[in-house]
Amino acid sequence: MIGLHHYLVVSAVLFALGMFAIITRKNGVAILMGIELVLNAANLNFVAFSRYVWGGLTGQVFAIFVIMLAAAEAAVMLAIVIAVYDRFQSIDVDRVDSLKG
Amino acid sequence: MRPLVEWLQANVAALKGVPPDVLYLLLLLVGALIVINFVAISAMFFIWLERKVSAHIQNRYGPMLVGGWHGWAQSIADGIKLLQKEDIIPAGADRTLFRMAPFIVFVGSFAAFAALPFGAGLIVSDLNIGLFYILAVTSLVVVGILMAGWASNNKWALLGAMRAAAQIVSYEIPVGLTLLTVVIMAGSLSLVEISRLQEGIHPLFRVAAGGYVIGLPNWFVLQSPFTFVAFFLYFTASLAEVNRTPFDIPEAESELVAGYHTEYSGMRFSFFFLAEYADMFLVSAVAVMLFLGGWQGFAGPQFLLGTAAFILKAYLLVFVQMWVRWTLPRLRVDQLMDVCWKVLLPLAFVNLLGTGAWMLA
Amino acid sequence: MVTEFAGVLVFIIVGILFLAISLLLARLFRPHHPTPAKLSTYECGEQPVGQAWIRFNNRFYLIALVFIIFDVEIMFLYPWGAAFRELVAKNLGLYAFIDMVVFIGILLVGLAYVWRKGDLAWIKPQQRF
Amino acid sequence: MQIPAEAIVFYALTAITVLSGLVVVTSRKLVHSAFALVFAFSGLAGYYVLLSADFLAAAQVLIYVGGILILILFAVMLTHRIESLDIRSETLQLLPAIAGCGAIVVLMLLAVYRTPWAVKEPQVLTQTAQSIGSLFMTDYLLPFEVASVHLLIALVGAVIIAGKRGGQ
Repeated sequence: MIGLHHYLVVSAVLFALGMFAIITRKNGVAILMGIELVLNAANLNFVAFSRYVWGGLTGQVFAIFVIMLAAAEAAVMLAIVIAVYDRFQSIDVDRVDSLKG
Repeated sequence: MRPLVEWLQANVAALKGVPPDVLYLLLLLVGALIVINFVAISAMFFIWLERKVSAHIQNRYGPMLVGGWHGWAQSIADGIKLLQKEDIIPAGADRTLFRMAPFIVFVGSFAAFAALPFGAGLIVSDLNIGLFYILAVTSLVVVGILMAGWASNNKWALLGAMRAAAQIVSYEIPVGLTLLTVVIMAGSLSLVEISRLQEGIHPLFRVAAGGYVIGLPNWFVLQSPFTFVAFFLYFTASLAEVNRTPFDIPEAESELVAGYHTEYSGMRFSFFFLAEYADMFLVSAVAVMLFLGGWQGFAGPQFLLGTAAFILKAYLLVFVQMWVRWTLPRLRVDQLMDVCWKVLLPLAFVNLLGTGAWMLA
Repeated sequence: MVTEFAGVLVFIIVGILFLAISLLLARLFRPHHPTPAKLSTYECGEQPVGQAWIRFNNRFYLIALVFIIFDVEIMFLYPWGAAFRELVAKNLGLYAFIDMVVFIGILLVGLAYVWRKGDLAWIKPQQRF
Repeated sequence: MQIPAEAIVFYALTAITVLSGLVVVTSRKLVHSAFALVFAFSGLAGYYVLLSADFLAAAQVLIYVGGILILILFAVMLTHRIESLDIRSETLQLLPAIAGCGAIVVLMLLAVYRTPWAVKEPQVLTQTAQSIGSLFMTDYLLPFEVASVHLLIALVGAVIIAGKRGGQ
């Protein structure tokens, strides 16, 4: 029988994968993909807890708001990536350091 | 499908011992096979019809030879021909993505048929959120198109894919908003429920004479002025969703060769084609379900006549799509985006608010 | 009602199998004689020039950007639309309607802004006459 | 005979999601990462279906696959440099990253298995879309309206940031 634990384990693995991408990747878009994985892991937790612990729809409503935030965040972050690319001809986040004193 | 399982187990002696889950899975499988055959045969019929319609509009005959009567077997012959064609994957292509793209495009449009009722009770997955599901799952097609364009390593394929993606996603917004007007009226996202709400004869446009009531049907397109407008907005936007002229910029053959599937050949190409015609049927079917009464239409046993009514209406809308395609010229790409964002979208919003006000009044 | 999604799963599997089987079937019938010319990228019969992975105009991104904002809006509007009839029956209709007008109104400000800024306009072909 | 359908589907989804997640994280080609996200996001939609969140599952496909992913793909194609087909994806902090993420997983698994969750019998939810819509209009009205302000700000901000180049 599939229970709460199964979903929490999957969510933990996804979270770790996302973190791994955020730490190791140098590319702005790849980092965003890592962030999306982390957000998805969080969403899975919301929905799993909503089903097995809280009951009701609260977790799902929260997940919807998270999806909204993820979409807005992706839009802004990718806009920054594109603007940075136009300016520096690169989307390597480590090379964008001209504000450094 | 669950009620059918119970009915079968209660009434057919041979099936009494079969576990209900197994029977359910078998029924789903049978349903899926029937639908996939229906989709494939419809697509072949539409391809033949498209050639005949275009020919007659342009004052020529079109296919006449294969099969005898008006070349009815032309599509079958074409299918056999495509089966024998060499499958070419260009040397510079990204082979994994190149192979995967037709699967995503086809599955994206075929999976939507699972939630489509073909008649009273004739539905594979009666989802509560049927309409929203169809909107969601068809958006997979865009991913497949971008995948095909990218993997081909061809300028026109990629440019065609980008244009197709930009166009399809843009027109998804007016489509979603116009369909929402019916959702507001019906208070449900289930296609079965929406179709059921359109039963009978219109409460206003009716004449009662000698025990008989004659009048217009109680379809959503006639239930309020806003849904009436929404139907035409939806039809226009859906033409763009399936890349039909006047919105066929992604496949403008004079500019972009063949669009995102330029490099595809043989069977792989035929799946893109199949998915395109399946999509044409799908958008027409959604229009029929939401605006034109679904399977309502003929009096009598709904099981057979309802299905016939539904398929007839959907085919008629597909014919209108062809008619429009071969009558109108193609829009320019800037006009295309203008029509979506500056005409259809504001109108759809006004329409939506109007429907809300109508419901309050 | 979740079991109804079993049909969706079956459809996905059947769709994949249908494609896989017809591709396998076609493999039995079709020839396979690759030549370098045949495998080269199609470019109207000319030698392909440069790479296909060219860069695109930002317009594509701007359209996608506006799209995703309104896509999220549609995600919010559908549950509202489905619940509206019920809310009207509960005498909450006017309240829900005003909420929605505010919601849509705020987003329409965004649309108006993008419109005014000219970012909705695609590259216009040059006027030659 | 009862088919353990839920378990089969769950493990199949887990295989799809985790494997494609691995591809997303490790693939050297950015485009492959992006396309692998299709399967990761769809796998999550599958989980939502199993958790009887049908509306959310469709929303996940609509927004993530049909929206955010398209945006990511457009961004990849817009920032793709011709000379560097494999966009740099060196993994400079590989060992610390593996150690750190491994530690996180271990920690979370410990938390998951040590905590006595107050698990209840799952409720049967019907008409989730309508219920969510009602919740938006009652309990979550403020977040709902703030969401639209948020979206407006994101739209305006992103357009200002990305729209500089114009259409040469």
